[in-house]
Amino acid sequence: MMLSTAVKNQSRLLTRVSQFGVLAALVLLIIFGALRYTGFMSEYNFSTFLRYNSMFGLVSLGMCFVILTGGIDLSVGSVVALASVVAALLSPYGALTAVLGAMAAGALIGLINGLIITRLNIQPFITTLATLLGARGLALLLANNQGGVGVDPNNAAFTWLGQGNLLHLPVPGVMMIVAFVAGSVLLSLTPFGRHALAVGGGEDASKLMGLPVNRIKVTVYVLSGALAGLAGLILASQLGAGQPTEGVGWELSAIAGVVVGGTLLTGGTGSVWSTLVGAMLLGLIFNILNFENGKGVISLSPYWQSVIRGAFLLLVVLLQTRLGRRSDRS
Amino acid sequence: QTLPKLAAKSTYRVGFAQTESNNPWRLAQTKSMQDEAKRLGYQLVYTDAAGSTAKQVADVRSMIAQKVDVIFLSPREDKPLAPVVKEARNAGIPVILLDRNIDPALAKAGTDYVTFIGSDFIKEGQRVADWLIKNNKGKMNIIELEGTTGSSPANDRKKGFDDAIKKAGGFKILASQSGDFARDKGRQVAETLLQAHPDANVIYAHNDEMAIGAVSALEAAGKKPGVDVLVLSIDGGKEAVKMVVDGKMNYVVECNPRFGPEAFKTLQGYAKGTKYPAKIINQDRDYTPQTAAAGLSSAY
Amino acid sequence: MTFSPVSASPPLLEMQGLQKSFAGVKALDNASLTVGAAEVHALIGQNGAGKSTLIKVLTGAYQRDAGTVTFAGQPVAFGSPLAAQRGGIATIYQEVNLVPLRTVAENIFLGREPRRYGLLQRPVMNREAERLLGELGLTVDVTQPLSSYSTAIQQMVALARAVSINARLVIMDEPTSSLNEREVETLFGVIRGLKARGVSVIFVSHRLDELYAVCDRITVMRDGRTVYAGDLKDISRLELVEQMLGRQLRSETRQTGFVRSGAGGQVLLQASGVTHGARLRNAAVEVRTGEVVGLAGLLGSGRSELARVIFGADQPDAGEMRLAGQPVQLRSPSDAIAAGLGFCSEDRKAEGIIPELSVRENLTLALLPRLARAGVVDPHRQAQVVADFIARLGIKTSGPDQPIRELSGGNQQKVLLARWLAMQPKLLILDEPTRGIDVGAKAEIQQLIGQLAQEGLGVLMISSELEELIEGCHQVTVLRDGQTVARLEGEGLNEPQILHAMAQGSAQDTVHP
Amino acid sequence: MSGQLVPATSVRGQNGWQDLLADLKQVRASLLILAALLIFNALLTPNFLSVQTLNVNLTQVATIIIVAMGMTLVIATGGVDLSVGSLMAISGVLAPLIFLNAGLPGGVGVALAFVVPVLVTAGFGLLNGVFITRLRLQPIVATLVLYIAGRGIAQVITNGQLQSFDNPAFGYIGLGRPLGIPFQVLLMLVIVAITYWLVKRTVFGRFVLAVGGNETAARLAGVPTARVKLLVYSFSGLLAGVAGLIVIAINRSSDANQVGQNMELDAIAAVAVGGTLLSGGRAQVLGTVCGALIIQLIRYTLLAKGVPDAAALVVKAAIIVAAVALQQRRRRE
Ligand SMILES: Nc1ncnc2c1ncn2[C@@H]1O[C@H](COP(=O)(O)OP(=O)(O)OP(=O)(O)O)[C@@H](O)[C@H]1O
Ligand SMILES: Nc1ncnc2c1ncn2[C@@H]1O[C@H](COP(=O)(O)OP(=O)(O)OP(=O)(O)O)[C@@H](O)[C@H]1O
Ligand SMILES: [Mg+2]
Ligand SMILES: [Mg+2]
Repeated sequence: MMLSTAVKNQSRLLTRVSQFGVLAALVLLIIFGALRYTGFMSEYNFSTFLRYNSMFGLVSLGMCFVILTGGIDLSVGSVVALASVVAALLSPYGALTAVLGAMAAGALIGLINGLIITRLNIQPFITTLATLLGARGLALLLANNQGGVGVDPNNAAFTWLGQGNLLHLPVPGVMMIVAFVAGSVLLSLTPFGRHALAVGGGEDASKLMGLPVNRIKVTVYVLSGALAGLAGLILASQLGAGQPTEGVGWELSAIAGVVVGGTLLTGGTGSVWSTLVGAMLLGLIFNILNFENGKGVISLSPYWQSVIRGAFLLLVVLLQTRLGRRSDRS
Repeated sequence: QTLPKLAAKSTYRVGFAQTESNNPWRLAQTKSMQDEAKRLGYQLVYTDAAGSTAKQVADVRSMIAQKVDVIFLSPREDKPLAPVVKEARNAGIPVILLDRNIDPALAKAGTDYVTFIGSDFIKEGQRVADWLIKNNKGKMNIIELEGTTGSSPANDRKKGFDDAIKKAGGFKILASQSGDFARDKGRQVAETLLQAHPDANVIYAHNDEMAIGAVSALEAAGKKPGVDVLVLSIDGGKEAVKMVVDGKMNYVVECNPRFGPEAFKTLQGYAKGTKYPAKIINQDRDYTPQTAAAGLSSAY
Repeated sequence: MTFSPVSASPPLLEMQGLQKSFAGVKALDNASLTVGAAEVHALIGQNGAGKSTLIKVLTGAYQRDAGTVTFAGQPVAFGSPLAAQRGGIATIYQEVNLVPLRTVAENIFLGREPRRYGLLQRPVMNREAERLLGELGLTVDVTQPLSSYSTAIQQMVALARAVSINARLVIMDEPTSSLNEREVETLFGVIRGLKARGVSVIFVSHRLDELYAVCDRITVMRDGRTVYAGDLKDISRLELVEQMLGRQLRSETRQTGFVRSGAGGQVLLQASGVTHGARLRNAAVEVRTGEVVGLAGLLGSGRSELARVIFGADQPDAGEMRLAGQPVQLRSPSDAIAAGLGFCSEDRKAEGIIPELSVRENLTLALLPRLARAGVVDPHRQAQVVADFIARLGIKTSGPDQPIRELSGGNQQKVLLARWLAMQPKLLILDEPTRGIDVGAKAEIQQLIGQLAQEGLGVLMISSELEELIEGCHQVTVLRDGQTVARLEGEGLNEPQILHAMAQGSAQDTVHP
Repeated sequence: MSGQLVPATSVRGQNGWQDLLADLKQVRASLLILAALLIFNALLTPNFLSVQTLNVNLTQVATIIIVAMGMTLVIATGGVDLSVGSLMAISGVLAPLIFLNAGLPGGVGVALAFVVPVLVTAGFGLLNGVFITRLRLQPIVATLVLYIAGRGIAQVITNGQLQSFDNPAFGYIGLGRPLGIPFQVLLMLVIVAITYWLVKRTVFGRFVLAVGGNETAARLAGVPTARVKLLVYSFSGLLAGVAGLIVIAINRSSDANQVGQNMELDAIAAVAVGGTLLSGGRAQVLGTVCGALIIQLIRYTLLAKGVPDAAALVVKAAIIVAAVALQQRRRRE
């Protein structure tokens, strides 16, 4: 009845392979870019890439936790916008205030999500669909219907958060990496992470086994909101303005990133690191398409770009599930 | 720091960072740029930010990384693009702004970028208001169809119109709601507002698309567009100008998207060392029932 | 009604006058339960009597409508299973309630993981899990997901979890329904050990033998009420069953109700050399019309897998199958159904019922295409079939419109049986058809199977109860490690022979040509 | 065994009207909200009680309801279809290409313009189904692919250009008024009736619910689960195609960038507000109709009352949550 050791090792290996499949795809794409495009491997492009994609990384991380518990958070894009406005409005009162304010605004929407889901028993998809609208409305209200809310230009610390460098790395990139390290510790080394996975794997069972299911769920939505808030802060700092209309469709990018990372939307399994890889992979495809266009060999209209992005998503997800399934079987 | 020089060459690799391509106006602008580049034999490196300022920043940066010769930028917003404009200058790439400007407090023409070519959105709103004031038939009740909430043309066209109207006095804006610059949404909003405010006799739309939607809405409600209710719009595309000719619309201010020739002429001039003012304002026409027929063939 | 008081020492648990209704259905109606210290207490009753509900009310999974609960001398009202667990009550719920995607070790320690500085101590946890399972006679890789193991192993994991919680009361709601006899013995050992440590146990089971083997006292429930409580040694099986059913019986109902008739007619199903992954290697089985063939084997011996392959639910890697002499390839269950097969799977919850749908829709699900003309269902015929089977099988339901999830486990099983009987199949495959079904219903179902066979139906029945196999089958095929190792019939069909084949009989010397 | 029959009177599901009433009872929470909105508007919104208001609202909601019918079935199987908006754009782009094609005689062109785009989107729906059943992608991911790529395809076909036209024969689907009733409203009613009938009366309808309720069990009971899903997603694609035709007919123009924008959110919200759980196994067709009407009326009310867009979003969010919460409270009772 026990699996033989050889079989066991083989299955472990295959699980690894499936996890590293996306990583391999990422590395291959980078090599492809490096060989094909001049300026692709420049430090400038690297830091540009990180500055922009760190926001997607952070949102995907939050989304990953939510999806692990079997939920979904469609509100993140609007939360990014809301938090960026809050950060801009608070920027005259110091960088720290702005950071805390942005994250608190995100966490607050997350809390509302969590409470509606657990107390009113409304499904996450619908709840966060509603807050997607609501948070956008709030962002526009706070921004007084203007397209951008100017940041205090004299607050250098605030500007540094989005535009500065730390140890030659863009600060947003550093924030993202720190967040992912913390997220990884949280998921695999703390009981909370295990409990979140358990809730995703079987909510009723978790309840009967005595886990505080509601508290866990509320926590992951708060976490997702706070991380989206952090992304909003980066956005405001980087663009020098709060952006109430930004973030449209980010939730779908985040979901795609998580899925490409091999996490099941049904919850119960998943990995923080492959989410990072998944999110970066999707970002890279944009970068590569820009460079390809610049090369001028084949000039793609933006319309073709979305067709290609759709096809690419399909391809990666397929590869991912194929590899994953093969490892399951043995 | 000063503007980088541009060597005079027979061909250039030119970046064009478009904001979005979800409306006919933008499409016409892009096409004009592409056509002109092709005519001159230049290579156009084209990006589309799909309505996201953050993506547009990343797009411009990728152009910088690719070391294009010049960047044409249609900034989605006035503040966020300022840092990348400076980054381009520092990387030795001159930037020419199209159709929307950058906050002068953050970046200056002549030092940070070459110049701005475009129209004045506030002025456009004002021109519509001026026509209405001039053609005032007494007791004008206005429905305003706004553009996408938060976008700068929507805000400016509203500001220009509303301020002028308020100053003139005797006009009433019954309702002002967003129709998202889109025909279908504009139609639906107009249908609803006309139903709630049957006494409306003017519809001012921030662009042609919504105005055309409003004409459909008026017809569906059994009213005669252009007669029972005046329809005013901005942009001046062929379809709208045709409606002025047909009497379904009454006044359209042009906001010409054909930037190509002017933009590339400026590029070549800059390479030759010509000095440009901070703003090159397009000479936009307008179409009244009297002038529309004549202008129809040249409308974009 | 008053019941004989417990021994001198104060009771550990006392539940009085409990009420609980679901959407107007009274699940508990003045139920009571008293459990003494260091006592193994049996809780029995027919399907739907309210046993599981009583337990869930106690542990806070449901909130009671009325009644008092005293535990260890204190009045309590646990707000959640966690509170009950903290209060000293460990529970194995009826449907295995673990998290399949998490590892075995995590399932055992979920909610009380060993930690240091707030961080998980995974090695400690895994070691502890291995030790706990070892004590139950089980060596498995505890770092694998629970879902990679059989129901029986999952049941043992649940047991390990319950035992390892330092509880004063351990509740086991039908823990034995998916265990074989050896494992049941292990379980009894555990229960006795708990008792020796002064822990009380509430034990729910439909198997009377088991009750008499380990329990001290007994509480009988009927229709949400407690109808009897007392020492087990004071009550005979006959009286017990009478209490459960609420009526006088002439003699003790026989454990099985099979009517065995003469051997069957032509060969109906012939499967040979069936191979599927590592679980089935060269399995063979043959069923004739009018014959009940039993499929015996230890847990994980491949019985369910063989059934699934025959039914087309899984595709075999190799093997031949003939129906009425014709070679067939069944690519899907619908193929199998079209060929006249029916299959009642062992996992009712995951593979049987459609919880949200009504009894009516569940019962006629497979039959629907036949009840329809041009794709449109004939409601009259449908209603007729449903009414007919509710009456025939004595399904306890408030009406055909009741969602099946509201039925008790046993009644759900009856609906599923009816789903297949309504199809009038040629061959019916039943995987543990009487698991978790009360004595009365069990005998009825067994009788029904016997009768159907007499009318010409071929039946392939998987069961872990030897008695059921011996009394009810014309022939028993024994599987071991995915291989057919014996085919027993007539004189050869007896307990020692089956056990011998299950445990060690070699393929070479016992398989019949 | 004595096959005793229960007297026929206790057997439900005989009388269609009783059935309908029972269904309406199930969605009475949505009906109540709808009634409240109507009363509120009747009292406080000027000119609300008029035929034209009814026309405006029904024509505006028709496309949402049509798409939401497909969405109801998709959600009943436990899935979701994010691609509907993009599919609307595809059908909207194809139709004018066909009837504006000079090579086709007028009548044929218009006839084909009704049929071909709808078949194409049904085909794309089928493709969604294939992704889900054959490639075993989760519905959100599978339909996300066409959500992204579908609009791109529509834009590529026209190179993003808007197509304007004036074709009364084709325009009938959006502008025709037989007996004074807008044609698209009649079409919507027919589609609602068909969907309702599918769910209530046909084997297919039961199979849809069975697949959503417990797919493994359904498969073991002989339900052709893959085929059921393929059909459901094709149906959803087909209806999205129809909705796309209506939108372009009303506007006398087709804009690949705009047709069907955010339709998936409106349709899903309508289904949820109508009381269908997103986890599958249920389908409240009439509830979805109510849900769509509620959302439409909210939009109308907020616009008519001049509530600014930003505030309107917040109000809309709150009402969706409240409606779904009410709906679920009812169910639990
Ligand atoms: N969640 C629920 N909703 C509605 N009715 C329920 C629910 N749970 C139980 N019931 C009803 O309560 C009654 C008692 O069910 P319970 O599960 O306690 O029976 P049981 O004695 O454990 O039966 P079995 O031996 O079949 O497991 C049954 O009639 C059942 O239909
Ligand atoms: N070698 C194995 N490794 C992991 N899991 C196994 C192995 N063998 C069997 N199993 C698990 O045990 C389950 C039961 O096996 P199977 O159905 O073939 O035997 P069975 O005799 O019917 O056992 P049961 O009494 O549990 O139904 C399988 O579905 C599978 O999940
Ligand atoms: Mg029970
Ligand atoms: Mg089995």
